[in-house]
Amino acid sequence: MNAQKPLYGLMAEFNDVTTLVDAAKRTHADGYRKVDAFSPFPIHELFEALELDDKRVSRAVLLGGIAGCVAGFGLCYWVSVIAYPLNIGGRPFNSWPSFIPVTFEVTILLASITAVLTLIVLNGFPAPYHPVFNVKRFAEHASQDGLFLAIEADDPKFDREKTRAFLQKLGAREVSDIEP
Amino acid sequence: MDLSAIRSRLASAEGRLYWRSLGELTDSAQFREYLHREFPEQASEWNDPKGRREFLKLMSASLALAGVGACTRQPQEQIVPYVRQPEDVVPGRPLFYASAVIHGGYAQPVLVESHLGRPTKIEGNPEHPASLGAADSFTQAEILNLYDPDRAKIVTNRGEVRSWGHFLTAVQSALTAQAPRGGAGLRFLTGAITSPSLAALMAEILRAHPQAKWHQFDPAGRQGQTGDANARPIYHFDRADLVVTLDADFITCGPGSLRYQRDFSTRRRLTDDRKQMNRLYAIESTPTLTGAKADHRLPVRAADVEGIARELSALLGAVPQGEGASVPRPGEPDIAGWVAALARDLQAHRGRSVVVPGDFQPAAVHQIARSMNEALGNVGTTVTYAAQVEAAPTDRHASLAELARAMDAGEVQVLMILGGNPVFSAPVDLKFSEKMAKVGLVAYHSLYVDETAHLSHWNLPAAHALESWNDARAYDGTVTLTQPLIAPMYEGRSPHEVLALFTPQGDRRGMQIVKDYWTAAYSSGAQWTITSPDDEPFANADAFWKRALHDGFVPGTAVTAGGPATPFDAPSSGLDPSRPAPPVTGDQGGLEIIFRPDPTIWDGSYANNGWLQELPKPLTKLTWDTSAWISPRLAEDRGLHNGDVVELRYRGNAAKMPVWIVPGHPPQSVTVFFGYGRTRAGRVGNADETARQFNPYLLRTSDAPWFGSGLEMARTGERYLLVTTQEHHAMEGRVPVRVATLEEYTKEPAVIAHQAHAFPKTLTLYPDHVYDGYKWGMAIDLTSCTGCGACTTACVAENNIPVVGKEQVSRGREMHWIRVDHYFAGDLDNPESYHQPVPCMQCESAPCEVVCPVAATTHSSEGLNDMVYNRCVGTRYCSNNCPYKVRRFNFLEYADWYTTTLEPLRNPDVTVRSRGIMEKCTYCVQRINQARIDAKREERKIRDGEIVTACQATCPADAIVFGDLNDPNSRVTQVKAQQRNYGVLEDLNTRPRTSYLAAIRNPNPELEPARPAGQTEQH
Amino acid sequence: MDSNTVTHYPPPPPVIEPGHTFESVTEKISRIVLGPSHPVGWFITLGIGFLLLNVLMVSVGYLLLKGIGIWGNNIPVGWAFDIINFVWWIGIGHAGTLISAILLLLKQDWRTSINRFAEAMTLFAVACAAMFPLIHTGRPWLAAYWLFPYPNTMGVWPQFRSPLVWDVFAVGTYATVSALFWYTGLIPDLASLRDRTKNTHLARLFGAMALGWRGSARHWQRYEKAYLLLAGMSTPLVLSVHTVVSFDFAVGIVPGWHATIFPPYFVAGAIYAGFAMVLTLAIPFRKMYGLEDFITMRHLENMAKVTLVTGLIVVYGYTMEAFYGWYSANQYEQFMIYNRMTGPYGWTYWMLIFCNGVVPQTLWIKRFRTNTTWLFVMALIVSVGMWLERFVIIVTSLHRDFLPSSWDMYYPTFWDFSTFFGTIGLFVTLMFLFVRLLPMISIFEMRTLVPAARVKGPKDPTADIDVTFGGG
Amino acid sequence: MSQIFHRHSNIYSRLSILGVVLFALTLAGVVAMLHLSGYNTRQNDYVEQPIQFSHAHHVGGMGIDCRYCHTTVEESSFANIPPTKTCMNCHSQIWTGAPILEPVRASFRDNTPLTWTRVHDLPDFVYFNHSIHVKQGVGCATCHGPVDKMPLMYQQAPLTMSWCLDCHRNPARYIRPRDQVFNMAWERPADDPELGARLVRDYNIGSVEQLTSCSTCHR
Repeated sequence: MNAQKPLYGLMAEFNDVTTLVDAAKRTHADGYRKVDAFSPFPIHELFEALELDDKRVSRAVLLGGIAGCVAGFGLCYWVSVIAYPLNIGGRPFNSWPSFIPVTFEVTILLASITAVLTLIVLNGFPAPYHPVFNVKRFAEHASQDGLFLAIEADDPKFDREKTRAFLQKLGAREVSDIEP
Repeated sequence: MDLSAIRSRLASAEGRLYWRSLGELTDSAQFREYLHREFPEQASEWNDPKGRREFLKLMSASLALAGVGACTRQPQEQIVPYVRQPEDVVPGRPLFYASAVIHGGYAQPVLVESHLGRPTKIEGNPEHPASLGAADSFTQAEILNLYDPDRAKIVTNRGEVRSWGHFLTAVQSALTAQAPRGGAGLRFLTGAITSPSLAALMAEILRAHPQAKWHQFDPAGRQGQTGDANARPIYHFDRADLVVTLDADFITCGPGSLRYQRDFSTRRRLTDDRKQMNRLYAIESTPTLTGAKADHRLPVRAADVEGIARELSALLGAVPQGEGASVPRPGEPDIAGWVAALARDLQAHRGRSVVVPGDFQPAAVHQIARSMNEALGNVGTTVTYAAQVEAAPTDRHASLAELARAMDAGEVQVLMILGGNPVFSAPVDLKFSEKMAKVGLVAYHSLYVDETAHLSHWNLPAAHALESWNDARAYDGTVTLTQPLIAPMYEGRSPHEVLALFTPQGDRRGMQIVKDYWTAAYSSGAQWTITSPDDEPFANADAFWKRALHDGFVPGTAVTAGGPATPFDAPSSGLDPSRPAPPVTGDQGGLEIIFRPDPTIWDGSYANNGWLQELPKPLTKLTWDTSAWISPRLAEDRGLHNGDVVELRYRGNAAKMPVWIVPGHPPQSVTVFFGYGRTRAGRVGNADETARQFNPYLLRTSDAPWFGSGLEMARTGERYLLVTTQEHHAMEGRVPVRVATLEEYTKEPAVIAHQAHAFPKTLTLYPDHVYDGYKWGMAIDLTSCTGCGACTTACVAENNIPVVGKEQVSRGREMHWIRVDHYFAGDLDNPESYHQPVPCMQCESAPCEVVCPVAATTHSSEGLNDMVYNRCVGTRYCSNNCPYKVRRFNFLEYADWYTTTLEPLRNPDVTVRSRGIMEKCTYCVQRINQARIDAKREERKIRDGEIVTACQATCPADAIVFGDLNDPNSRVTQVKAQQRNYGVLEDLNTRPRTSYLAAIRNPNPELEPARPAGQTEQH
Repeated sequence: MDSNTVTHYPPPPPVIEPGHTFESVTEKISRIVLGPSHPVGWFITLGIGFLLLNVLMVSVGYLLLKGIGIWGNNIPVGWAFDIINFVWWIGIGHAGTLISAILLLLKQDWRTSINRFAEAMTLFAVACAAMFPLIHTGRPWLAAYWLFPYPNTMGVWPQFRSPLVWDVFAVGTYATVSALFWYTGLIPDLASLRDRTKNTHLARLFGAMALGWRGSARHWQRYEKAYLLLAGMSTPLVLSVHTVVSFDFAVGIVPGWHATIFPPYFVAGAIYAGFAMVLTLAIPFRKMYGLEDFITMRHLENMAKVTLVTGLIVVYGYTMEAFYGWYSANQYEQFMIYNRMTGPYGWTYWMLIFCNGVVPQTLWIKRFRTNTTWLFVMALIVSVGMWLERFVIIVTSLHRDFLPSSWDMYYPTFWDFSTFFGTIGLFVTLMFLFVRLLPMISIFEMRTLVPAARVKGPKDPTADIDVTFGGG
Repeated sequence: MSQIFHRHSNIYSRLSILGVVLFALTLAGVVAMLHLSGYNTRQNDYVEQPIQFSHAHHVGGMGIDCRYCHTTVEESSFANIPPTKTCMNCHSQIWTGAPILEPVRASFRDNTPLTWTRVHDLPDFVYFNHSIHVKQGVGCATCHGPVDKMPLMYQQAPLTMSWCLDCHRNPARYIRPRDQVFNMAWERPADDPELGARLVRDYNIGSVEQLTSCSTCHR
């Protein structure tokens, strides 16, 4: 590589959804892996095109739910039977039917919190700074109406010139460098 | 309200329809008024500047409190030991002293609980024949009077602060001035005096000043009996199978009522082996608790009682001596039949019956009654005519009239008034206060700076009964000693000490006077024959004195046991004692007015007593106000509703009263209760501008103090809010009170059980909780309960229950842990009444506990439904879920933390609850715990009867039984074994530990043919 | 069943007026937040709301100072306005999550333009509601933490058999989850605002809140998963919350409380009240900010239909209560119903029947369904009706329960009313601040409704499904 | 505009979140510690008394029995603070001139009680009863600590509810033979592990359910 200023990757902007999806497909097919598409709203075709299917969120939520269920009932049981058993209106210490509501609520609570936390963690948030924002048009349009496709520099297949040409070929209205 | 509608509803109701107030039978009137009552009510608090300032001042504080209230560190407390500790004092354990409080001149024997020298509670003296452990509300509430911040504290003369020394000099100069005239200008005015030593002092004075006169007045005292020596009846209801009252309320009125009530209920009590009861006929005017208990009640005008009595006596062939003008008797034929049946029943019970004339009926009725008792051979068995217990008994209204005349004629220079507040309570026709102005020196000795004090020159603070020595006699003549529980908190002195100032010996201490009198009496044995209760006689006078003090009374002084009349050897008490009662003036037409002392504040002397003010009055459950009772019929005719203010005009005098419609009230009579309308009672008792007019004394005349005709009643169109603790008087088929006649019950005991559903235990999901060890429970006998309300007062005193005031009661926030519900049944004009004390039921499957989010109410190992005040956050969920609504909530800061004089009153064994906390009956858990600890320390089990709850201890009818349900031999277990035992709302499966014994009536089959079974069914 | 009323409606008019582009949508919504000027109506209403908020603070302060006694509560009526308001607010708080969650799962794309402020409404309603379980206690400064299980030196814990403890958990969970749900939905829009505002500080603020969202496909994929899961969990949650609230009564033994029908009938009531409140808010906002082409007549009509249906369920509930009363052959139940209808508080019962039973029936007629003024009025009437329903259930049942001796009346005081209206002030204030500070309609979800959001190609038939999912 | 955050802001933002969490946890911890601390429970802090009476001297040194002064401990809930008379029993004979005892003599002379500050002070809603604890074999030292080694009296136990419950839930671990109750030096015999259980049986001590019932201590 000749001494140029380092590069995070290349950013191509597209005019409409269809082209973007199509471009994404082809990029992926072409063997690029460190690819990411950007849109102001979710586009399912993109997920398929880039073969994105992260199952970790759902798994985490399941675990969270189970933990909550155990914690919830455990709390009720421990308090009413072990910690300080009291004769409440002649009911048995372990009046399990009365413990169901709390168990249920705690289950939902932990599950939901896990959902949001995993989302944030996996997305690497909070990340107010990101190289892509260095692309002026991206910063101004990605969250409004801009449709972008980015290929990162550390993709093994990445080559400044070839990749730029490749993106242009895909019908990008403009390809720009992403400063790190 | 539309009473005809009620009648039709009652008529249409099959079986016995229970109802409680007319306001409920046709709610409309009440409710329209209520619904139109404008919001916002509490805004007043906001407008009142004080409230607002307080608000701004405390706002920040309270917010801070809200933040850190719970984490603040406990402040350091001081601890102050004795310098020299009396050896019998054990800090942490109360001492009990036998003593007495005086009511209407008579002694009510008591035991006073004292914690480190401060009396905290009054209970009856179990040893004493006049109490047997019971105490009425007045007696118990005396403890609150003791600590009343409004008590008279200092000697004053014309408003200037003076000392007793000053008064003594004043007295002496007055006496020397009187000496030449033999004390002609010297007058004493007292209530009834039964205290021998006090009578002796009075006699001593009258001997020294032969011309001096002693007048007696007591607005509520019974019509003075003619002076003949052995005219005073003492009844023995425990020997009477048939009781007939002639307008007599022996259950709640009169010095003997406690013992009478106990005897009556004993004879009435049903057990599995004893299946018979006494029968009570009540011929009465104003509905009373006695009438409410009656198996047959005949409501008549007070004036007609004499006529009926004569008729009855005629049927019995009894000829009363002194046959007076025959009083016309009511024409209604059914009465004749009723009386005839009664006569037959009486004949059938010769020697086992008793006829009881009312205290407020004229002497003639008493003579007739006596003749009947003689004719029936009751004298000696069910009634004894014994010596007078009051010194120099006289007709008190006449006596006061004489004094008034003398004052008016300027014959009085020195007037010494010992209590009684005549300015407020004297009959209006005497114009007492005006005439008092003509007296040169008026000295007034009283517990309060009241209306009379205001018009007297010298105000002498009285020492409270618990601060002084005394020796009044009980209804049966037993001399009952009063010993001070605490040194006088103010400058108060006892009547003895005041009268002593007028004697030649001059200033003496109360103890000296009383003790000297009795040690002398013991040694001389002249007037009194004092015998030791045990076999071996007393070692000496001192031993006698010690023992008498310990027991609280002087043995062998009961007139029934041959004790003498109270000696009074003086030339004259000022009045010819044999002067007959003035005749009741003949029928003036119009309505009849009946005067009665108020059921809870008596003649007005208890007006400043919050406990008694808030104690619901019998039958109406009204609190904090008086009312004129009228019959539903009269209300119908005049279109009156509860709370309508009427103007009463009677013999040229007028007063206003709010009316209350009372079923069973004689149609053509109006009953007014005097005692309210105080202007200088104190912070609690002072009536506001409106309520001041509601004062029957303004109508009462000395010649007919108890009833008279010629009353005119006109509605003013005004309304007055009367607050009752019970809006609703119908059972709506829920049978909280189960009833059967003796006949029905003996024939088929299951009749009680069949009156409501029972809950099949198989229906419950959970296994029963096992209670080994103690298992506390209570049974309340509705056949015995008379609804007197003493239990409520006892509970208030024992458990530091606050007084909340009229406004809060009107919002339904009264705090009584045990309330006495009352139900009417049957005929609107002459209904049956039932009383039901309702404490916490201590349910085994308590609905309240399950819903408490913080476990502030839980079940103890002995099955108590514990209420943990310090844990309670006050969600009120438990109360919502309590089907008996026995829980009470501190909606505001009800506990008085600021009146310092009230602090010593509190029971140290019970937490004082603060704002925002739920509270309720605990079965007196403090007593249970003490007993358990004592038993453990002595390594034994708690004995049956060792734990006595406050309500049980004081119940004159002995209707409440408490004990261990796991002990097959305990009294409570055996009582609950009866087939008339039932639990209220059992069908909810709350499994109440408190159960009731059904009310069994014993009607005369001739007058009340047995209803077909099933008619008593309530659903 | 809401889905039925909607999908049986061929052919659906557009849920967004034609002619919108990504930019126009974004612009139109974000201008409300970023725009300099603001309608006068907003200032006036906020002012009133703020005034009432102060009334609330005074009322609560006075309450802490004096105690529950300043209210009309008594024995037997231990609960009154306090718990009525609690249940009323909680009920209102149900529409938001319902719209966001249940309608999402039911693929009702019309929810898109109303779910954001419906969720906000939920949060604020729950905030109002959550106050009452605390301040209705006699000693709030203790209740504030004794109701939570935390290790303490007393060794004492909450009593888990008590529905009030269930309430704490249910309402707590509901508040938390709703907040998460709401915030998650906000993230992409915050990003939009971040990149849109000219003000650097604002940009940084929004940026911080957006956590650095950049619309990456990877993120979108996880985002949708998480959002869908949240929706999936909120659905049973939202149903459970009012069920638990209904347990407060159903678990009690008071006649009129102790009924198995309560959970479903409370939930229906909650949705009913919630939609009414959404209408009450949507109609003025729509007018105020000219959002007619986002919140179209179809939205209002659909909401009207949901209101109608849930209304019918509620009426069924009333009928059943009466039927049980009669059928139970239980004297307490029978009297309870009799007393509700003819007792001193009978008028509240009949007013409630009128408000909740009669008035909504007008919605059978399209002319009423499509008349915004009527919808607005009707919604208000329904809110009143729902409040009365709780009054009837709580006060009328309590004031005459088992023993006639303890029967008594309840009269509210000034402070009862001031506290109630105070909470309305709190609600209005928060709501109006919200519409000013955050996008009241989900921008990115609106974008998915723009025709240009559809991918041309063979996959067209399923396009609208994508769109619906795009909605999530 | 383009990039509005510095490239380091990522790390800062993450740290700040971590910081908030840590802060919350620490705060909670501090509050808890404060609540348990002697400051709040008044554990181990000496209080100013009118006379610096030394239990170490009287009990440890002279070997005076607890009950000589605390006379009612066996019969009442309250273990009686001795009246001045009790002090003077001896101090009218010994240390008659000691200036430190002047307050005592003054109190006795002018019949004005001494005012002590409570060291062991339970809240008013707790109804502790000395007599039953003493009877059932709870040693003085069990709650009051080695009084015979305390020159100045201080509260050795936290006196929190859970502290009470420790014993009420498992009395066997704490009680001793009745004759050892007033013995400050008594130690649980190592060779007799069954002692506690046996005493619970012999002294017929209430069931745990009874000992932990609310009304046992609260009314």
